[in-house]
Amino acid sequence: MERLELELPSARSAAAGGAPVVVGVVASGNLEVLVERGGTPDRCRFEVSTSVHGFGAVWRAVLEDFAARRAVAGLAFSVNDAGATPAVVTLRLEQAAEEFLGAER
Amino acid sequence: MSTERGRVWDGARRDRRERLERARAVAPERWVEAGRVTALLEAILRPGDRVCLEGDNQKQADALARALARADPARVHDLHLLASVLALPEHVELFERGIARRLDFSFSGPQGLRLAQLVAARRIEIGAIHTYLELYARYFVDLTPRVALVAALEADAEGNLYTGPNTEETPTLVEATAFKDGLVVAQVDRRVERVPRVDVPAGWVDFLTVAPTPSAIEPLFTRDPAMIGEIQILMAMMVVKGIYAEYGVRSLNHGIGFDSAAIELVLPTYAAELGLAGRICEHWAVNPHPTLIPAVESGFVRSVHAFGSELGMEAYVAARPDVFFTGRDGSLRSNRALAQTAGLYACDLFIGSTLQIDLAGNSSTATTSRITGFGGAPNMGSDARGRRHATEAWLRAGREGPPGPGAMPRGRKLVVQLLETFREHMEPAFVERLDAWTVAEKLGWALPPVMIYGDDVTHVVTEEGIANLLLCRTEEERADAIRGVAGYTPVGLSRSRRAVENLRDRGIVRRPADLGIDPRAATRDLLAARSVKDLVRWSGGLYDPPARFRRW
Amino acid sequence: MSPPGPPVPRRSYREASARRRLLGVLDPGSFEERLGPAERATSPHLAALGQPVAFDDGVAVGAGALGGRRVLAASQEGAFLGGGVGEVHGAKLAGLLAAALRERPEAVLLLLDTGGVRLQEANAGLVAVSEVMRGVLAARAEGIPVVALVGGGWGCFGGMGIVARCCDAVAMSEEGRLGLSGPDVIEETKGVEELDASDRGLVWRTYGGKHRYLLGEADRLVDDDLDAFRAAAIALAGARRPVDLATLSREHHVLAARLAAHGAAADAAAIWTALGVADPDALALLDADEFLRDVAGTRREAR
Amino acid sequence: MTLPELLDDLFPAGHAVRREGDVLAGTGRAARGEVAVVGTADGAEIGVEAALALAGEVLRVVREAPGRPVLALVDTAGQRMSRRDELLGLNGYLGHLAACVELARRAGHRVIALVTGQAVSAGALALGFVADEVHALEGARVAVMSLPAMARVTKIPLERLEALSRGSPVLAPGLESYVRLGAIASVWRAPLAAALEAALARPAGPDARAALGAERGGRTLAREVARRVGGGTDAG
Repeated sequence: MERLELELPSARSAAAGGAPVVVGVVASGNLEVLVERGGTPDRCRFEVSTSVHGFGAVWRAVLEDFAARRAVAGLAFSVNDAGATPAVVTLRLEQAAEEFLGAER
Repeated sequence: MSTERGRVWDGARRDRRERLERARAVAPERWVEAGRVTALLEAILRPGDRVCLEGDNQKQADALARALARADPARVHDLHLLASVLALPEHVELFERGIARRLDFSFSGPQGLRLAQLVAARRIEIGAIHTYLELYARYFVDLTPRVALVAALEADAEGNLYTGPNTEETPTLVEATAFKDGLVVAQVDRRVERVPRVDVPAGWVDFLTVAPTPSAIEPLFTRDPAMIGEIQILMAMMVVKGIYAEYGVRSLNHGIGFDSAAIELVLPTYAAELGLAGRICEHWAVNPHPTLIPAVESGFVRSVHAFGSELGMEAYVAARPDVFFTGRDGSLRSNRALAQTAGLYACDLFIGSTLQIDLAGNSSTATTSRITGFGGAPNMGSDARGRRHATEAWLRAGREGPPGPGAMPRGRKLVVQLLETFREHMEPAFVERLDAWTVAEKLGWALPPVMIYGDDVTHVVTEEGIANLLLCRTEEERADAIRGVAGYTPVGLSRSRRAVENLRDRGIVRRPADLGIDPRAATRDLLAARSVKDLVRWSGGLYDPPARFRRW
Repeated sequence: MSPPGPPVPRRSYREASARRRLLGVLDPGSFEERLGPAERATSPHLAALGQPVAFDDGVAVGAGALGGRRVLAASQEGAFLGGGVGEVHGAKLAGLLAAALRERPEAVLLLLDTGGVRLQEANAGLVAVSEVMRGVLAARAEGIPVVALVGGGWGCFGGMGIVARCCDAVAMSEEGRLGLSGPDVIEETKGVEELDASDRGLVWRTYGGKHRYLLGEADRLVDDDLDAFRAAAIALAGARRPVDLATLSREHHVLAARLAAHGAAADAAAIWTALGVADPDALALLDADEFLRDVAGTRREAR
Repeated sequence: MTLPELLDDLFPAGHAVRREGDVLAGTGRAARGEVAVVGTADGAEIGVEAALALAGEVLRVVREAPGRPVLALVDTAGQRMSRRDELLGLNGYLGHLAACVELARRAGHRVIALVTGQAVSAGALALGFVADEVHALEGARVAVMSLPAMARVTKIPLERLEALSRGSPVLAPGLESYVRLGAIASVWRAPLAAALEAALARPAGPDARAALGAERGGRTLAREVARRVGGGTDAG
């Protein structure tokens, strides 16, 4: 397993509080994303654990784009990955953010 | 009669008579017992002969292939084998045993690995790897077979052949051989009193044999909807909204794969919601894909002409003669040569997947370890320069493309490459240099094996969006547009954000959001059928899937 | 035989994740998870093997309401390592059943989707399955109905296949499969002649919901639909299968009769025919309602 | 140890255990009275017939000999793997067997299991591992499957599994692992009659295996996880 931890700037997320949310499953070519409160008011935190080695730069690029696109500061994303493609990673992150922030409204 | 000023004008005919004479000792009748077929082939073949061994996508002259592979290499050797699809181990055995030496073919599929090994060991000389239409064409020009070994479903006592739903290329092969004084040997599954329809007349066939086991047919064009993922559905939505609706694509061909199956399955849902029924996807050159059933049933599909059939679709096709081409007996009439022609000349769009694509849009399925060949995609995935009839889609594509000499108005075929940026195991699909170059260098070929040439490709669709290459005016723009949809592959990551934003403004790169598509809406709920059983239900119980696709 | 035209749009139970299944079966908004993913009770044994872990170790457990009744519930994620029972996963199930004895809910729901023991931590898994088995039997014996739902992609096999049959009631979809030794295991161990695992028709005729229902191994057959499973769970939550001599003697008699009647049957179709099903081949494509209408009367003999 | 030797050791005062196929049934005379004996021998593969016969024996004891303790002798190579057994619902037959054992327990019968040979996978579950207490003879072989088979199924290299199983009772097949996991309460040594007497003398309690596994360091998480899910103070 390869581990990756990142803190990235992002716009402030909509609301505070909220129960943790998990989206996706750990299955070949898929991943699970756990969203909780965490990080600082202007940054979001990512913890990735992946079964595929050597793609740190790709993860960083995917997460940077996500953090820049969505207002997710103050959130922590934990990922268990079993070889998902960037497309699937992006989709799960979006779904997770939506579910977490949507659930707060 | 035969000579004029000493020159022989009917050498092939005389040769044919000699061969038939030799055969008489082995096979006094047209019908030959299975156990005597090898002896027959030894009698009618001469070393170095060009022999066409029928091997289609579905149907294989497998009994004849086995019989030939058992021939005595001292009598039968150095044959020049012609075959569309090299699928059977026996095909490769012919070369391993020295029975055949040279090969002209189109597609090798499961034997790709052994083929590559034989080429490396110099046990096989490859003339060329063709596209289907190209190979058929050469049968009538410089590769006319001396002997054709073909497969049919049934024959009557006289020798009339019935090919059933998988006619595929039998008429083409027999035509090329029989009318140039060649010999035609046919294997059939059954000898019957009366064939339901005559696909090849008895007069064009010399010998017949009943195959010990029916010719095996694989369900190659069946895709289980259960295996379609969200990303494929997202891409399907983009294709429907950003290309089919945009251009008004009425006639088309779909390559086989889960990507295109996803498109077929969102027609009755997503496309219908967009009000596209009756406006897109009416006429198809395509095999009867089971995943097409919901689109047929919901009124999208008006006609289908097929290269070959598909296992389990027999009763469904027979019950929908207004849609499918069928014989009087009710079974599908397929014809690969004609369906390929239809796909090339009469379809506005081809869409298919690939393994690798470069920054010029050239795509290839070649890898360094196997020789797989082409099949039919290049014929349909190329602009038909001989086309003259106009349709809305064709004209619009032509208008978008760069102007030709003298600004002459002209249409273009839409050729769409549909692929995820990464394949399995995080293999990038976008590359600076195709593996095809390495293959060509290694094997000393003049041409890298390219499936679809970049200058024929009009759109590249990935989960990142659509790149419209028609609108690009320079090589750099094309490369930037392709990088723009190449995602997080090394090729994609090296893009200039500004260049891509610029292309987005011009509509050359379109993201899902630009098309009004929310990726989170791409769920399996959009599939008109989520399982094979759903397909059976759509068909009213007419579709009869093979056991391996059932969960009941 | 099948209804013409498009299939009725449904929320597939089989395609839903373990958590979605639970949320779909229980009353909306009622599920309170225990030891949820944020607690990160993951498997150290998988980590030691360098394999990906899941934050909930592949099973969600907790309390909720079902048709207004208070229940405890668990849902296995078949997509994560085949729903395999490891140390943590198994302890969550065993702990839930132990809690049932203390909390006395009106029922316990087990949404099973599992190949059985997780081989990466096989010994702990086997022991945990036996603890779950004892827990189920204890709850059942104490009058707390335990209901198993089987309709996930993995089905329910291995020791958990026995657990399912220790429950008060089982609801299945045709797509769900229930058995002990799965088709792949049998093919791998005994050879393809014994069971061709790639023959999916054979596999589903042997293990699938319709056969299990006709055999009397499943109490309800439902369509692959979340609402249908919810309705079945509500209906079965009051079902009692007491652990007493009269009940078990009767069941013993039924099982003995089954062996006597069908012990020599070559395949499922032969059993169905013997049970009085007129056209076994036609059963496959019927949806649950049609199927139940068609076989009404035949199954009583099976029980 | 042969079966007659084993029975002589367990019941020096006498026994009457008959064997039909692989299934054992009968009685033995212990110091405190008659003990019912059920079980399998010679690493039997348990199919529908054996499962039904075992359940029938347990039911008979409950019906005819109220309160009589039950000794389950476990020697099974696992469930019988066949299309026929699955077709007939072997899991249902074994579920029935387990329910019969539960019935015996509820009806006041002590149920002690003794692994005499092999205890493999699901074969061991429905009779042995649902007993009040599970013990084993020295040399008993307890496992889910062999490491090479495990390597094939999980696609984890055998060397890796072997290396990891060395320190890990969770992974390594064998009696010692199951003792540490708390699944096997103890290993019985001669005189077996004394061990049996001691077991029969202990009062039946709730399933204590998770606690035992934690004490012995074989299962470091199970008890705590179960406690956190159950909200109680123990997993029992």
